Amino acid sequence: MQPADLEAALRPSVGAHLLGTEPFEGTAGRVRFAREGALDVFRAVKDRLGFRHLSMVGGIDWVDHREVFYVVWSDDARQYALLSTDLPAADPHVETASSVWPSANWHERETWELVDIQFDHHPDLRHLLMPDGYAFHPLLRSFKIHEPEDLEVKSRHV
Amino acid sequence: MSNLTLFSVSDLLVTVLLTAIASIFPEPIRGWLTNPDLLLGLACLVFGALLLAASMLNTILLIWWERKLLGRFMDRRGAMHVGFAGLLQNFADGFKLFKKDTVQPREADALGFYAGPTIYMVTSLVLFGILPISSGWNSGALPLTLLLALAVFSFAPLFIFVSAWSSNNKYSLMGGMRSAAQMIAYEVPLLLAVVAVVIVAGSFDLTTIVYEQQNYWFWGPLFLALLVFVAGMLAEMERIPFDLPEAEAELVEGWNTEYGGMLFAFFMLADYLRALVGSILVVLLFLGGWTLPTWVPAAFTSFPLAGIFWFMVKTYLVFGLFVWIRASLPRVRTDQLLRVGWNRMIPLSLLSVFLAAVLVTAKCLPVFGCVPSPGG
Amino acid sequence: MSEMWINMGPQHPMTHGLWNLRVKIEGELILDVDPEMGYLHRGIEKISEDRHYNEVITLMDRTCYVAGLAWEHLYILAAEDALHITPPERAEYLRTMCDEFQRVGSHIMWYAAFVQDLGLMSPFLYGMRDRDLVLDLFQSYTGARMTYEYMRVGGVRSDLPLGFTDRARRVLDWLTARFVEYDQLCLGSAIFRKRCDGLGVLKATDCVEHGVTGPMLRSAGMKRDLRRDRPYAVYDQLDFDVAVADGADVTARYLVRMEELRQSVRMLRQILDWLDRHPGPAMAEELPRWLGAPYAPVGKEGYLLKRNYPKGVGFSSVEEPHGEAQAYVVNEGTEHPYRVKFRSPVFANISAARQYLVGYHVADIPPIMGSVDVCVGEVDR
Amino acid sequence: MGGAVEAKEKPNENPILWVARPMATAAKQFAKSLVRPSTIVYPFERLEDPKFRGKVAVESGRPIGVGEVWDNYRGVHALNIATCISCNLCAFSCPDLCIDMVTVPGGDPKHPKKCPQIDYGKCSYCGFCSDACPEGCLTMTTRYELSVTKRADMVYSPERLHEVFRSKLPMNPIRLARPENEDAILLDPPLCIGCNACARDCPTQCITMLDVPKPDAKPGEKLPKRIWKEPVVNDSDCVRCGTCISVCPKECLFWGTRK
Repeated sequence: MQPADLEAALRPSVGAHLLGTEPFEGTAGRVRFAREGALDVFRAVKDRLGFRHLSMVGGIDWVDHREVFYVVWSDDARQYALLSTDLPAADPHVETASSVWPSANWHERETWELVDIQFDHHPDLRHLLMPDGYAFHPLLRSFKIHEPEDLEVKSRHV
Repeated sequence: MSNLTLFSVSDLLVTVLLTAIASIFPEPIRGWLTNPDLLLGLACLVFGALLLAASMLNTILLIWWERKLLGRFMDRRGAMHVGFAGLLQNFADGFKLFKKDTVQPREADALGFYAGPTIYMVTSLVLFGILPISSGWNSGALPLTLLLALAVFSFAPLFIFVSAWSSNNKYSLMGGMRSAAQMIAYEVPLLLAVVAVVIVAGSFDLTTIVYEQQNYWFWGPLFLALLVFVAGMLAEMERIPFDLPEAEAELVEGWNTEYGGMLFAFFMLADYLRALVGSILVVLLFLGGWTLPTWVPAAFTSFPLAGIFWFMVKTYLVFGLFVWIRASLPRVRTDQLLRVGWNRMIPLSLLSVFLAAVLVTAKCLPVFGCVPSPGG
Repeated sequence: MSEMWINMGPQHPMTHGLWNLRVKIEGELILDVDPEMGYLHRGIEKISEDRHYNEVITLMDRTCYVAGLAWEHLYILAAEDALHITPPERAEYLRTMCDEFQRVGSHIMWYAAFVQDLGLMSPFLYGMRDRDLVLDLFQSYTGARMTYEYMRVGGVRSDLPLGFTDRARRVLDWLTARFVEYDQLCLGSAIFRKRCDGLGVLKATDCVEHGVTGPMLRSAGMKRDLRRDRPYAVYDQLDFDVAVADGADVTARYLVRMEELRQSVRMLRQILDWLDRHPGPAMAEELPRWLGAPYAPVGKEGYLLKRNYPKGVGFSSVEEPHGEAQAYVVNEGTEHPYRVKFRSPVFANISAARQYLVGYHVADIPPIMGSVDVCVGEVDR
Repeated sequence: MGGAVEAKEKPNENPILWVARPMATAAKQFAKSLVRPSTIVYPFERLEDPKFRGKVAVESGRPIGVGEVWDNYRGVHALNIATCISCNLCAFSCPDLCIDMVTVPGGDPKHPKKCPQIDYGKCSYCGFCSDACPEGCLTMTTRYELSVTKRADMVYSPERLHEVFRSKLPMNPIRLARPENEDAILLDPPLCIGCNACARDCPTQCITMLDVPKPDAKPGEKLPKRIWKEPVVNDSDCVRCGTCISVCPKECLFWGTRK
């Protein structure tokens, strides 16, 4: 499957929300879409293109905006495909994929708590790796790791 | 030999000692000290102390035996550093447990929490006083020792359940529930298997049962009963594959999750005491007790304490079988265990009772190459 | 007993690591489960953003402590993709060998932990004993038993020592004989079969829905194995079969893993033969020059920025012993990766816990979770 | 490439005999380990002892141990203070920041000799430091016993590391090969102020300050008053430690390809 195939299959059902496809090494291609059409894209990718298996959801903080990427796999084509959408940093909302692929549930929980991306209509948006009530989003670029020297524990033995 | 029993030994000991002490004192005191009632009471105490020491030593030796055997089954060595071949390792472990704090959970019921392990331990120790280890071990005056032993043996689930419930822990409670269910389920086939033995031996007295086996051991004619009895014993002793009440992987430690220190040591010791009693019962009921087959040369049976020696050898071998089972089988699930208990074990044990009755009424016992003793 | 929640973990013999399985039970029946993760979260993805490309490798060994080399391979593939580097063929073979030895080690470790959950102590020790031989092999060529730090961007750290392939073959012979014993102890035991048959069933469609991969998916009859479907390294040059079973239960997972062990041994023999016949460099000769001194101070700007190094995004996916792992590495032209994202197969497998646990008994949790092969290090990262 | 194989149990592994087969297997193992269990009684028996290895291999039939390449093990470091050039590369390469460069006697007062001090409380034994060491003076040995009673004892000073070196333990021979065409230190001449800091601190003394023709001064630009000198790097001696780059006050040195 080539990026052009992805485009041809998605364009009719997604329309203007499909921002384009580009080649991506090792996969069928990367589909860029606008977040308004997220659900249409997910449904089309799953049902029309046969990418039934959602492997990974991840977020990237590009400081001025944020990106969510989805990795999906098709057993028929034996190929991966990447879907990605850009979100404004001020309002990082996107529709959840867990209604289409149930496996997105935990991946989106993780992405929400680490990269601060809100998934609308997510069934269970709780903290996963961080303790409940943790106020920070560690994978944002603004989150700095302490230098180890600052964290040095003074032992009573020394 | 046969008139020298453990009780007569302790009686003799007390009499000699007290007489020696009394000889120092003037008459009225000497009279009080040599009072036969006092002598008898003290003799009972010494008898109990000797029994306690013997049972404890044997239990600890049994744990060592299991550790070494299990070690070899698992391609390792077992305890080997404390004492010769690790013989003292268990004393070291016991001492460590003794030193530890006993932590009582906040909402636990103190009475049940402490009484549970204590009574469990005590009932297990009482068992040891009942069982004849050799012809001269105890007075053997009771006609229903077998029934008494099994009755005391079946006290345990109640007190396990008491201690489990009072420790206020969900895992303990589940373990206690399982323990009670399992022990009750296996009590019945166990008793029925014993009934088969009683039918053949014609007595509830363990000493008599052993003497009945002087010419032929019961494991041959009563093989089915032996199988049921061993399976039931495994369940009663809560050993793999029937150790669900303390199934580590799912219930942490089952009913003794909340116990530590000496209370845990009580449970542990009592478990092994019961394992020892279980092995002893197998030997007594099916493997001829302290007797050896008649074709064994007399040199093997005539040395001093030969009865006790052969009895212990058999007991440890039977326990070795339990260890072998533990080393090679996974544990079963609760419902499977209960289903096997009620649906398989009870019919099998009934069948064994029936077979025993047939054997006795049809006088088939000589088929197994043995001649019934005149008393049977 | 009425309904109640019990916490299985984070300190519980079933968990094999730090995580908590909250179970809602009625009597012994499971009504609902809710896995709680995060007890072992070390922020590996965040720490990686402050490390050189090669230094991230030290973190990969700590990601999954029973499959360190597989994770190294995963990361290296993505990093080389992002940095536009091609390793020499011998390095690819060495990495594949690492992967397969790691699979053998991991599956044996799985076997040991799994049977121990069932109360079988001796096979646990047999498993640990036999895995030790694999660790000995790792030690002889990587220098460590668990934290290997063997692969580097552009190749591997060192070539094999003398006599390695012969010893490896002896170990494989020994292990092949042991696999028979494993089967006798488990499949040959009626109690084991009673405990495991028809337990924790997860059908292939549910597996795909919930992202479950690896031996769990193949035990449901689905022939998906990235080594065959999307070959990486040199898997397309090896002759092997994909192990599948159709029970979708715990026994089927056991069968699949045992068959994978045999297939791994088969592959390893081919790889060892190839390595014997084809000496060569184990490190790329045309390495970008900055990798020669990757640790020295570089001044205010990044090394790569100063050299106008091309940016790139790397994506890799490998069939790890637990399932399909993926890495996504963004290279923004500095000597640190801009973003590293890992997909752990166990993460997805645990997230579907409700699907294969509800309706069974409390006593079934250890064998079912054992058959999932949980490695918390890679779930929490 | 093969197809798929159905994983099925072999007929002889069916539980027809109920529990007899696993018990037989366990008994077989029992008989085997009566001769010699696979356990290695660690403090008394050691895998690195080749005589013992042979004994175990014969008795238990296992292809045990790592054979003659035990030396590859990455254990405690050994430091040869005499050949250490204080280049700092080990400290730079350490992902755990467990290496500090501390002063050791032997240097001249102006440029004290600094050698690595390793905190084994943090060390992860990754071997990056010994890979980076250009002189081969910091290597890893097979020593793996480090238990101490105080946390301070986990810190190995250069002298202690040198003791390890002198104990003649087998040294890890594995070293990551350095690429032939490494980057070299280049100079951005207009920025250089000729301060001599790089040449002073260069651990291998491969930088010499040479007189160069005075560059064309732009009108109004203030020039240093001393004689104009510029660093010249001898690439064959350079170990690429980057010390010169880090001490350069004007950031006029950088990595690049020598034309």
